[in-house]
Amino acid sequence: MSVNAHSLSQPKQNSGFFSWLWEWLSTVDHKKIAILYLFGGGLFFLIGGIEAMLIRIQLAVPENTFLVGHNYNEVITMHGTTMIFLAAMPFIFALMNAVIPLQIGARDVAFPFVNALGFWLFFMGGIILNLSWFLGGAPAGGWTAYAPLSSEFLGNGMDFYVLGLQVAGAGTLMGAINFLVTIVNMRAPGMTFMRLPLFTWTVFITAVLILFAFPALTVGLFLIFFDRLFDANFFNEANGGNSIIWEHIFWIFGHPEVYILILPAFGVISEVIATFSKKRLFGYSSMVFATILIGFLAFMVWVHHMFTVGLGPSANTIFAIATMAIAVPTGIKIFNWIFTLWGGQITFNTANLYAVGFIPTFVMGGVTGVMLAVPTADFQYHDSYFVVAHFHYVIVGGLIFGLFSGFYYWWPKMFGRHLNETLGKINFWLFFIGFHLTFFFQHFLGLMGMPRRYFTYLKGEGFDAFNMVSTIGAFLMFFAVIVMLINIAYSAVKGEKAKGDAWEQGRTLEWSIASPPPEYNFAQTPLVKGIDAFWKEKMDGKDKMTAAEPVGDIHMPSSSIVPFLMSISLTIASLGFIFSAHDGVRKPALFVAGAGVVLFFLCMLARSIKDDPGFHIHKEEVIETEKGVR
Amino acid sequence: MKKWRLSLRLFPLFAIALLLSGCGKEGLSTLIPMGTVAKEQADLMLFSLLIMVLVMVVVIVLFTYAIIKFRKKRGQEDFIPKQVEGNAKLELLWTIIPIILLIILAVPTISKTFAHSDTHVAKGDDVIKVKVTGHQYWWEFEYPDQKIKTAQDLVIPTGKKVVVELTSKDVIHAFWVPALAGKIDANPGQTTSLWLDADKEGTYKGRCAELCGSSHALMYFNVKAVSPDEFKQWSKDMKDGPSAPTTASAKKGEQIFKNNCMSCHAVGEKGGQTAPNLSNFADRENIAGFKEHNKKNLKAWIKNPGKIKPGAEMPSFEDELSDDQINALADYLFSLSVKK
Amino acid sequence: MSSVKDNVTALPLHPEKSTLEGKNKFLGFWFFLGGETVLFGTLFATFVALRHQTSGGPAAEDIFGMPLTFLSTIILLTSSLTSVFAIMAMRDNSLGRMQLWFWITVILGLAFLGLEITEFTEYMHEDLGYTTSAFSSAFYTLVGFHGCHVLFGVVWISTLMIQSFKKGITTVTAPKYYVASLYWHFIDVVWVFIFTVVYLLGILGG
Amino acid sequence: MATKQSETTMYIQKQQRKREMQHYLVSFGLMIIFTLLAFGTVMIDGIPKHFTSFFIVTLAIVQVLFQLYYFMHLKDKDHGFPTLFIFSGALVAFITVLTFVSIVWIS
Ligand code: HEA
Ligand code: HEA
Ligand code: HEC
Ligand code: CUA
Ligand SMILES: [Cu+2]
Repeated sequence: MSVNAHSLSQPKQNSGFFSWLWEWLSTVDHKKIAILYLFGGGLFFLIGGIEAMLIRIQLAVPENTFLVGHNYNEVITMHGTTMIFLAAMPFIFALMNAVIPLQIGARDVAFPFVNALGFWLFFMGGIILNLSWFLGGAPAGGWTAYAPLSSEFLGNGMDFYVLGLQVAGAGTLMGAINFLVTIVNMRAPGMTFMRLPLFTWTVFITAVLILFAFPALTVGLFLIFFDRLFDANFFNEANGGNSIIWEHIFWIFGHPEVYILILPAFGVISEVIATFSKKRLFGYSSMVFATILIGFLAFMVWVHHMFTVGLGPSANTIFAIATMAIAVPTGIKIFNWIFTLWGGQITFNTANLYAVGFIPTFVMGGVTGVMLAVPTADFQYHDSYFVVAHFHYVIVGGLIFGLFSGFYYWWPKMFGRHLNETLGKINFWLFFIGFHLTFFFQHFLGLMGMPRRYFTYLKGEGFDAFNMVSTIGAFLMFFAVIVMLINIAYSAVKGEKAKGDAWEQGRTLEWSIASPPPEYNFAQTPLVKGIDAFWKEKMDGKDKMTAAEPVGDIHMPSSSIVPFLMSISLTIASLGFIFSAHDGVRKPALFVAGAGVVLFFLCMLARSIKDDPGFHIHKEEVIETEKGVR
Repeated sequence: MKKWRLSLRLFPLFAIALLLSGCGKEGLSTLIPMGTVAKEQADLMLFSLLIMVLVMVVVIVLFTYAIIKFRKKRGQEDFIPKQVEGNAKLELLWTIIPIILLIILAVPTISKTFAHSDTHVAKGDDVIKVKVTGHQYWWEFEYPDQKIKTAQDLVIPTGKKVVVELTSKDVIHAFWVPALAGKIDANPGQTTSLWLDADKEGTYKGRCAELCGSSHALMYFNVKAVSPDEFKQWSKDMKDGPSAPTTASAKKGEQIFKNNCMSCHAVGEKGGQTAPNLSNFADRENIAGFKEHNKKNLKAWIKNPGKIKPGAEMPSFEDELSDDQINALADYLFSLSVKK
Repeated sequence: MSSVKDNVTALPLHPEKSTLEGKNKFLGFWFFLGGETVLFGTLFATFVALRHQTSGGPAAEDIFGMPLTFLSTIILLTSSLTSVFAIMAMRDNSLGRMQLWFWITVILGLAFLGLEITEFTEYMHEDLGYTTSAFSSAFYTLVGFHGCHVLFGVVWISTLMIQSFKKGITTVTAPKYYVASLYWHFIDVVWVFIFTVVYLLGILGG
Repeated sequence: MATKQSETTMYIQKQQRKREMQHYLVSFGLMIIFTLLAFGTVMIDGIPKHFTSFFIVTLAIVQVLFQLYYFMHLKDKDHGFPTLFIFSGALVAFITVLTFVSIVWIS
């Protein structure tokens, strides 16, 4: 794929499958990690999507017996958990890894080793979670895992939930710290904060939210873990525990989580719309301000998920007002996008179709969010299909549209080949229409009294027609995703080769280098002179960035298998803990768990003792590589 | 408050739109409210919907105009649009207008939220208090003032304020009667409350709205609103208990019941408290909260409750009792009426 | 960036932040501490919510003793100072002095752990087991989390010190020493709240 | 020339270190005093509980600020981001604690 710069400085490994595998298992290159995240997340997205299809098949007709009771609960739990933690989050990390270092003019991320570790932890966390299907049943407490159902009443599946998320969450946290430091410390000369591309800004704030939200989840999961495995009493009312504690902890994490998801999508939309309108982003500074404000407010509103818990009208209204306030900065963004389009020269390719489709769809989900923020009205909406409709509008119609837009937009940069536009447009329209068919009518189902997480509804409750429509819509989405898979395969074989400035109107730094970028990204660190640095240079009649340094040797980190080994050891530890819940094998299982933990720390020690000197790509090699580019 | 009442006049428009798409079934839908709380909630829902439709219209009009007017036209490929940085006035405009809209929404939000949470009412004739306990997967209703215990069917008088106090014996459940009022959670070890009333006599569907296990979806109950007089009569009858069985089969059933079922179920005062009280079983609307109320379903239930409600706490009696015995049990249970 | 050997003689004023790698480590570690703040905040919150839920078991005022807590506190505070001295020595490029102060820090840390373990075993004998009540679970979890941090710090600093014999103080190792000392201070920060909120307020019965 | 410059810097550095040392010792002394005060107030009977609680929590916060600003050098330049992030974390933690003392127990 990328030009291989190893040849001189690193001993060449035997070619063949194993060296290929080794390369991917041990890579610390952010561009390769991006691809790993993309395919890892993609795998789980397909699994989560299949689970969604199972849900829709069960609900297509009343009193269906396709998936009943506990099995249905397993499927919705795994659908929600998989989609949020194992599909959406890694997709976001895929784009972060692929784009952020390039957008800020950096050769790498701050901690390449940690970056790889983050990926492998996420991936193994996902594996742990999904192993539950084969080892005694999946978690069935909903993705919110309310105690005491999750802590006392459900079986082994919940242990997979707890440990899978714990491992994946640790990976996410590391990734966030890595990108925070990268953005603060590794910007090219002249790339001030107020010149950062908006995607980088949104990722920065997302990483901040991760940093402060995930530790709460970590604690919450530990509490459930201790309740389940060591008979602690956090949620055990008989010994003085309190199940509402879990709800608070979960949502103190959970609400910021939904903005963690949507902010990068906002960033993608900002980039794509500006690029394909051939205009700079309207109101850049207010966009930045709005992003920060959303990030701040994200921590002040979580109780809107708990209006019906009975916290009393004072708490409810305070949090209601705070929730409504988020509509204001979000609105600023919406209108700024519309006015970026305004007066532009808009190209409608697939990337931009998704971006443009995002706007009305997300607003639709956003305004139902504001409706939900009215506490006494939420007493009616809560845990009904109205909520399901709301969050799929913001998540699928917002986040997934944004991510797909980003994939179509940056695919050429990541892989050096374009995706096919015709297939892309079929994909978009199928997905767009299917999406609205699936979820629009769910608003009415909710208002008509259909609660969520119901594995069935009765004949004569009047829910039949809308549910059927919804299922049909889901099938359209299913076909849309198949088309997308075909497109990816097609592109890999026959896709049009991409130029460095793949869309010919790229504005930011990533378009100033080859597609895919060489291992070292920038032969010379660019000098940034303003917002939309590359566009600026092009307007000045140049086709390359002004360099901030002469060509020289480039220092690179060496690859390492240790991150992979570390996540394997945590997987072993997790499985040990999970099986320690079975009476017969408690002792040996705990022993395995301990061994896993020890192994993990040994890996850490090894890493600490052996400094990574890295290696250099020599000047001549760089010049040679760059020649082939244009 | 007056202001938003005024704008309610515009609602026929939206009401029509909603009607076209179907409001759902009477007695089940939040859009056909039958009690004070549900009505005010529906008003508030529609009022907020109005604001949201306004926002949507503005966004969609601007958006559609922009993407049609400014799409790339043939022959202008080299055109480079003006690189506008922003516009302070416009940006201020779309900061302030949403704030105003939200303030308009916040006012009724606050007042109604407080009003609907106000369950601290003086004891009196006009207030009925019910203690509700959620169990996996059934509802227990206790009237502390009337000293009655029942299950699955909540009987209330029309026109009176009913204060519901909730708790749970196991996991978190939520009590929801869409046509009468919004929901509130039943938390183990803690008490929450809500109030509701019903304008009209009739049966309203209630359901559990918090994931509580395998049969969360089947944790239905009924709210039967009757006239105040009827309610008084009913509560007196309930205290007297069901009339004794008369037929031979039912008497036989009573015996079987005593031997097999009393450890969990109570009839009248006597019996276990871990399962629904069956004193007025024959007067119920449904079996197990949602199945049609007939002997066939009852027998199926006794034979294998888990088949009807996955994960139900009641054991299967398929192998314990013969068909004859189950027939007798059914006769007995169908004789359990407090109606005179 | 530059090769390791150049720095043997002259060490920059802030060796922990003189290279990009060092700066990254420094900043990344502070961010990590920001996250840890939330982690402990959540644990504290849980403890505070459950502090009266003794469920028939012993309550805080029944078992906590002042002298032990006071001793632990002084030990940990002092260790914070010694790790500051270690960093000063590091900046003076004085390997021996740095090692000395860090080893003292480690020993104080071990002493603290020893006290904590005796304390816990004592409570166990007074029927405050981990599963006794919501209060006991929350107490052991919060204080135990902190204890694990101390343990980790002790191991971490020890391995660094063992390595330091071979590697000395360079722009590569300095950030590691510095970051480890930050971690140690943070442990102390958390302890200040633990002794105040858990022990003193517990004894007060507030 | 080069030596002269490094000599002056050396001198400045030395002075700085001396000052720093003073800071450390003073902060440490204060921290010990705060600790003593906290334990003392709890030991003395007859002080209203509310006051004691408020007082010792305040002492803890002040002591931690010393720890952060002097021992962990937040007062030095180049500590903008660390300061911002630590206090953001503290804010989230504070809101969490506030919630858990106020609205976790329903009636
Ligand atoms: C990407 C994810 C995402 C996003 C961005 C949002 C955004 C918002 N959400 Fe949503 N939400 C979820 C994901 C998300 N949500 C999920 C997953 C759940 C369910 C979890 C579960 O229970 O499983 C949920 C549930 C949920 C609830 C709880 C419902 C319940 O369970 O009873 C509430 C209540 O207040 C709410 C509110 C909001 C609000 C006010 C916004 C706002 O941020 C929206 C702001 C945007 C706009 C308002 C549109 C643009 C603005 C304008 C055009 C300006 C003018 C507008 C006005 C004046 C109104 N959400
Ligand atoms: C990122 C988040 C995300 C995404 C993308 C989705 C996507 C979808 N969701 Fe999801 N959903 C949630 C997050 C998400 N959901 C959450 C958090 C819940 C709450 C869970 C809970 O209650 O705890 C939920 C709950 C939920 C429910 C409610 C269940 C209930 O309450 O009973 C429903 C019902 O319709 C539903 C449907 C769908 C559908 C049809 C899609 C579609 O958009 C999916 C489209 C994708 C596909 C159709 C994939 C196609 C797959 C292939 C093409 C495979 C090909 C295979 C090979 C080649 C191997 N979801
Ligand atoms: C172990 C306890 C237990 C025993 C023994 C038991 N039941 Fe039940 N029964 C329950 C529980 C719990 C429910 C509620 C189940 C649900 O709805 O989830 C129930 C529900 C019922 C219902 C439906 C109640 C309603 O209001 O609709 C009937 C009827 C019933 N049981 C009859 C019987 C008969 C007859 C027997 C004896 C042959 C019996 N039960 C024995 C626990 C028990
Ligand atoms: Cu009870 Cu759901
Ligand atoms: Cu939310």
